[in-house]
Amino acid sequence: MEHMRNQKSVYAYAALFLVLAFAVAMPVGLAWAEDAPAGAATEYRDIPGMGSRNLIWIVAQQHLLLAGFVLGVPIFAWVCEIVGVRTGDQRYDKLAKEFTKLLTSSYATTALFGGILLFLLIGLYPKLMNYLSDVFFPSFLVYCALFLLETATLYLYWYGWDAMQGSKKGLHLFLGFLLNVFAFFIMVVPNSWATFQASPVVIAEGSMWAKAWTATWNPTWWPVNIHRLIANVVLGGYICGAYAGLKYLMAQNAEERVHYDWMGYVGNFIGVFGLLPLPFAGYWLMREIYQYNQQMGITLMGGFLSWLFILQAMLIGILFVGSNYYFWLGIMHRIPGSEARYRRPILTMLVILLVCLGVWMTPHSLVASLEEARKMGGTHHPLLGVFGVMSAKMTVANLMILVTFMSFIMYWRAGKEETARWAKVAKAGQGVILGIAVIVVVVLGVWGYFVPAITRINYFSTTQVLVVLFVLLTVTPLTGLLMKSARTTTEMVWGVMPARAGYALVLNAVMVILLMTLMGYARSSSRVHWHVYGVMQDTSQYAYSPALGYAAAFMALNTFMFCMLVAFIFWVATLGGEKKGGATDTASVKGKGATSPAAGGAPVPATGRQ
Amino acid sequence: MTEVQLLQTIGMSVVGLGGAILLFVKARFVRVMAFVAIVLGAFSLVALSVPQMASMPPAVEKIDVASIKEKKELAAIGQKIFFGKGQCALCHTIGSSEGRCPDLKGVGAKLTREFIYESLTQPQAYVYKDYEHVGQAKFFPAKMPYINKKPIGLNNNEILAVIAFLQSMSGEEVTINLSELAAPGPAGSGGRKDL
Amino acid sequence: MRGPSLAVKGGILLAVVFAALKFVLPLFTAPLPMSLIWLYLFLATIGIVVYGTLSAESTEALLGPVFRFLSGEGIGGMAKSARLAVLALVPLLVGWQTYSGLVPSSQPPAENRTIHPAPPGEFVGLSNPVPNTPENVMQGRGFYSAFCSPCHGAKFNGNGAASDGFNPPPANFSDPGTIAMLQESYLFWRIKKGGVGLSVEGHPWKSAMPRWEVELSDDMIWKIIMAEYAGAGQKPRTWE
Amino acid sequence: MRIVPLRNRAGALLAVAAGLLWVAPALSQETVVVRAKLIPGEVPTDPMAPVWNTIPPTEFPMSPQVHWQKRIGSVTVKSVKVRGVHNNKQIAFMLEYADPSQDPADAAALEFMVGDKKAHFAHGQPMGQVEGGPVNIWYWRNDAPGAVDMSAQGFGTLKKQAQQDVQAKGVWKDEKTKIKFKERKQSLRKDPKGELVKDSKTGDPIVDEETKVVEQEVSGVWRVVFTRALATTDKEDVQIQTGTFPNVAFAVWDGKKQDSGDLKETGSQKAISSWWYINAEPPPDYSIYLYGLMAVVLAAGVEFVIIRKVKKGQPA
Repeated sequence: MEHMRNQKSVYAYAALFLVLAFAVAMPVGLAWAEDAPAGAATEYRDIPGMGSRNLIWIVAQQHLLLAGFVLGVPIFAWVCEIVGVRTGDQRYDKLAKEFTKLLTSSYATTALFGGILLFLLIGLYPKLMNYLSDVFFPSFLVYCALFLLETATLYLYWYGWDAMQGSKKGLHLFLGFLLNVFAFFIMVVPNSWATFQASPVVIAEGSMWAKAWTATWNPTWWPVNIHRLIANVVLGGYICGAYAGLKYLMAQNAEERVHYDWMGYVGNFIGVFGLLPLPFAGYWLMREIYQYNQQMGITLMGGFLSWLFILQAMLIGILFVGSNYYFWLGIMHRIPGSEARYRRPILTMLVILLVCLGVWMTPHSLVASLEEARKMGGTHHPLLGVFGVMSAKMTVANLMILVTFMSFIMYWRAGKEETARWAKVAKAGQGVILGIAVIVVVVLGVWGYFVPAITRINYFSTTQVLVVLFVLLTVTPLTGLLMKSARTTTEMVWGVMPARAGYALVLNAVMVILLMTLMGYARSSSRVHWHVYGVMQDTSQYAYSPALGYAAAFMALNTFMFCMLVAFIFWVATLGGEKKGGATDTASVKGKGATSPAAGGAPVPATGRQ
Repeated sequence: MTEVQLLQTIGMSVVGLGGAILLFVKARFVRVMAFVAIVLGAFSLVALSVPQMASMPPAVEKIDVASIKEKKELAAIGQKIFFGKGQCALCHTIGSSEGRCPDLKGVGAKLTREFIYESLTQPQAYVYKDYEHVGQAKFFPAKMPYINKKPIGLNNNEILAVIAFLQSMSGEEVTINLSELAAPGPAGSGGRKDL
Repeated sequence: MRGPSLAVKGGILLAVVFAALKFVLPLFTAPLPMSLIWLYLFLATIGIVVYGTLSAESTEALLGPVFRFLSGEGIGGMAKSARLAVLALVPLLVGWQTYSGLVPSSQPPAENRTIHPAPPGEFVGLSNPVPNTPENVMQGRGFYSAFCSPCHGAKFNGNGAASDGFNPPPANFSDPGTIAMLQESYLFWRIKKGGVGLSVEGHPWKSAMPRWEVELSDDMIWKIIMAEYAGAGQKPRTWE
Repeated sequence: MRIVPLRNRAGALLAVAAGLLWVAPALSQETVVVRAKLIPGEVPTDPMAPVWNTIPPTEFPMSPQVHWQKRIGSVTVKSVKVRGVHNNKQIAFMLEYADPSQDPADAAALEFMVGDKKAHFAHGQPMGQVEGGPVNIWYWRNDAPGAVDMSAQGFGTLKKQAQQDVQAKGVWKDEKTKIKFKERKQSLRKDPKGELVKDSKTGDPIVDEETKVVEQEVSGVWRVVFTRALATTDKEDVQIQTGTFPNVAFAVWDGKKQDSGDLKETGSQKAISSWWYINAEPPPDYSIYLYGLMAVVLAAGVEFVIIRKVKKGQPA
């Protein structure tokens, strides 16, 4: 059954995309026919009307978003599977399988977009592609090999799921591990091409492998690898959350509601989990860029892209607020009688979040009419100008991470009562750690104004990050230990969330996708008029970088297209499987679905029952 | 109507359409998509309300050897080549230990122009064995390329300009005479438009 | 019901935030631009909505009064005519908003000058070849007072005697947001090439900064840079 | 219903806030635009025409020219007040500034960008990284009748245009006026014993600076009127469209003869401003009211639908 359904769906969208690919290729073919100047090698080809760059923009963005999803999902699908094995809770195994189903169905589309992108690049930017092939040819081969391995592993992993239950589960887990290893390298290899464009190193004479190897090890390669790896988990988590949110909103019965409520919760949890360290990775990347080339750093942070980071702050801020909102809704609705107890702490956290967000979003140079600027004596406000610099931004970002983390801990603990004798001491200890962390972060933030930039960057900001990481890494296991012996006082009720929870999940996913499109534009525009920064100039008519408003319209379009695409893929994946598909993987749910028998608040390992 | 106004109109229409769907349509999926459209429309409108600025490529510069009248100008051209086409600054720094390769501060005073010329065109002919990288060793496998060959391929004039820049950066007298510069050939070897 | 409903509290909060930012803050410092006030009001609104819709009860407390007002349920007497007045006013306000959006503006288009645009590549990697000795700094101070202080001020605060008519105003070096954020090579570029050396995003057409390369030697410029950092009590940005 | 009075109180607060919002724009005085009012009939060429007194002036600060060589350290004129009117064909600007003496070499000028390309305010001198455009300069000098219509693109390229389109007239009146400007006093800081205070780190004496706005009474005011057609046939001229915001800059010379025999301000030694804006008031456009009306209808419709939904008990 499963097999049949999947084949059918593969045919369905293969056909659709063939049509689509043809439609895209047609005008390209026309353009090829149009300009082939005699003699000199063609440097660029254009697509009349739409513009070659715009087309590349759309296709590359779709490919990247799909790829991010496809590379992010196996990580937590595999983790879910392990959790399922460790705890013996079948729900996690089913969930992992449902994640993998989403993965399998988007895999082919990702590859398809990759193929279209490649053809378009070769066709539209022959000069650049020639150069890159010269440098990177061996890594193209490696990439192809990795792709074959990944595909084979994925098919084994997916189709072997049911066959490899029981004694062969170990083998299946190993397949999942391999899948992730290959996926990681599939991301790492193309990253070297893109990062080489942004931060090239000099290429000396040498063997083809030596050249590729030299170019691969460019200064921003690893920062981007790490940043993307985490971001992919975030993207995957939130998209799965949004999928669950949508399914929850469209659920026909209580069983579906219970299942998708829970799945939405797990998706949001995975997203937040990845979101917490993400700003650190971004900060590291930014620092490497600044160090590699001050000019590029200034273009990004102080130059023509500086406004982009205010938009980024807005999107991240909404994402933080949205994620917390979902946690809080969970506490209020899934744990009966919790309202009176949690209202006040939630209000405090909300106020801190919004104040931090206000500081983060206050730009260094303000949008002001000329008259306002004349009254202020320039575009810098004498008082609020202090919020505009990195020291303030780093501080509030760290505080927002801490607040979100506390939200998560609060959710984890909700409805439970610690029984361990040392619980009081542990809780006091956690409070002290958190209090000290907040004080350290704020003090360093304020002090950062009075020290040279390099001291701030190398010591203060790093210390802030380490302090926050320390909190994350001490409080989490401590709470885990506490919860192990905790008694559940109030069972969580699944499937009773209001509709706005589903919308919140969708909103979070949209924010993440928008963020990725925004930063894609940032990375591309920071190269300004270079194909390969400082080495190969873009001499086409599209050498300019468009203004933010125009770019934002494109980002919105890309995001919408991606949402529709994903919705379509997921819909195809469930075609004919409505009755047998994931929605009914709630065999363990008994009764009318009002109460869940399984895991309470704790997402990983489900304890606290009995 | 300017482009910004057009995009604003589109953004507002999308938000309006989304609002109308939320008001009149009951199908959940359509409602969620309308919600997404409203969010995206609002995002575009915000992005359109901040300062709009495109980044244009700089005006194309042409370098004409015949027009150089002072050694100072030659050094200025060398500076552009050093940080641009010559790609020297991808590895070398001037007065900072952050680079991946030898720092070139004061190199114009330490080395003769002939030695610098040889280092650029025959990079492996004489390698300083006693060169020690300051600070932590970094793993960026690269060796000095032939500057007069592909892919960088500076011509003789350009190499002389770089040497002039290195000398003037070290506070030295520029020993390149303007008469040494080859007259630009018919193919315009003196300067390239993508410099 | 305990106290005023959430909807009322929210309205009061917004009004207070607005009044504080618009009218109270200017008593102590420069007035805020409207863009920033809208931003903070927007954040406050998010806060009210998030807090107000956490649970079923709070949602009722937030939206209930609004819905009751809209539907006119249980509203009579004076309140009834007030409701009708508000309902009639809202479309008129929208109309007025549209009108004022379309009416030819008396405000010039907003300018968005990037204070620190990216320098051209050939200036990025330079470092100061002049040793930082007291004598050199002293010399630099001499050059500074001769060439720079008329605009940037004897106290390095951008408050020179000739500064009043210039827009943008001369940079204030004692502000930690200016030269302290930049490397010496950046200042070298700005002094050497002046206002006309700026790129598009620097909105160059107004900067009165002279192109000092026509008058001063590189050596003098590097000394002036050292004097500016020393005089303003700042340190250049470094990566070491 | 105990909450009713509370709601009213909040309503009152909101009303006050809204009321204040209306007042706020009226409080702003500093501006960056010369608004040329649309008037019926001929534009005045006489600086003393009564219509000028009905137009609110916009005041711009002036600085000594320091941007290029032959600088000047301080100037007589600290600010100019500018007014503008137009009648859809002709436009007139009046510069008004305090100058205690009437001298033959007293002069004033307006500068505009020409065409779509931006130009640097210093005679449209070329930029390093960007291509700029030319400028159009309207120049008036006391000892020469009328005005000179000039163009420039870079220093040393200033030239009189073949086609002269600008008229100007200046009148000096011995009337009293108040000018405001910033005055700075610098003094070495001293401790109570009267000894110099030195910086603990550098050992330099510490300088204190006091900046205050002083008001001074000056007798003698120049009023100079420039007139020109909004549009001309000359490609080197600025073309002024109503409703747009072209840039403008000002320059003023105090041509007083000093004891040494030199003029106080001449050539590049002058008082200047950087770019500001002019705006010729556009003729009224009635279609805007139609759009406003459409918005009202649309909003009322949406409101109606929402209320109906709420009444039915299914809030959107």
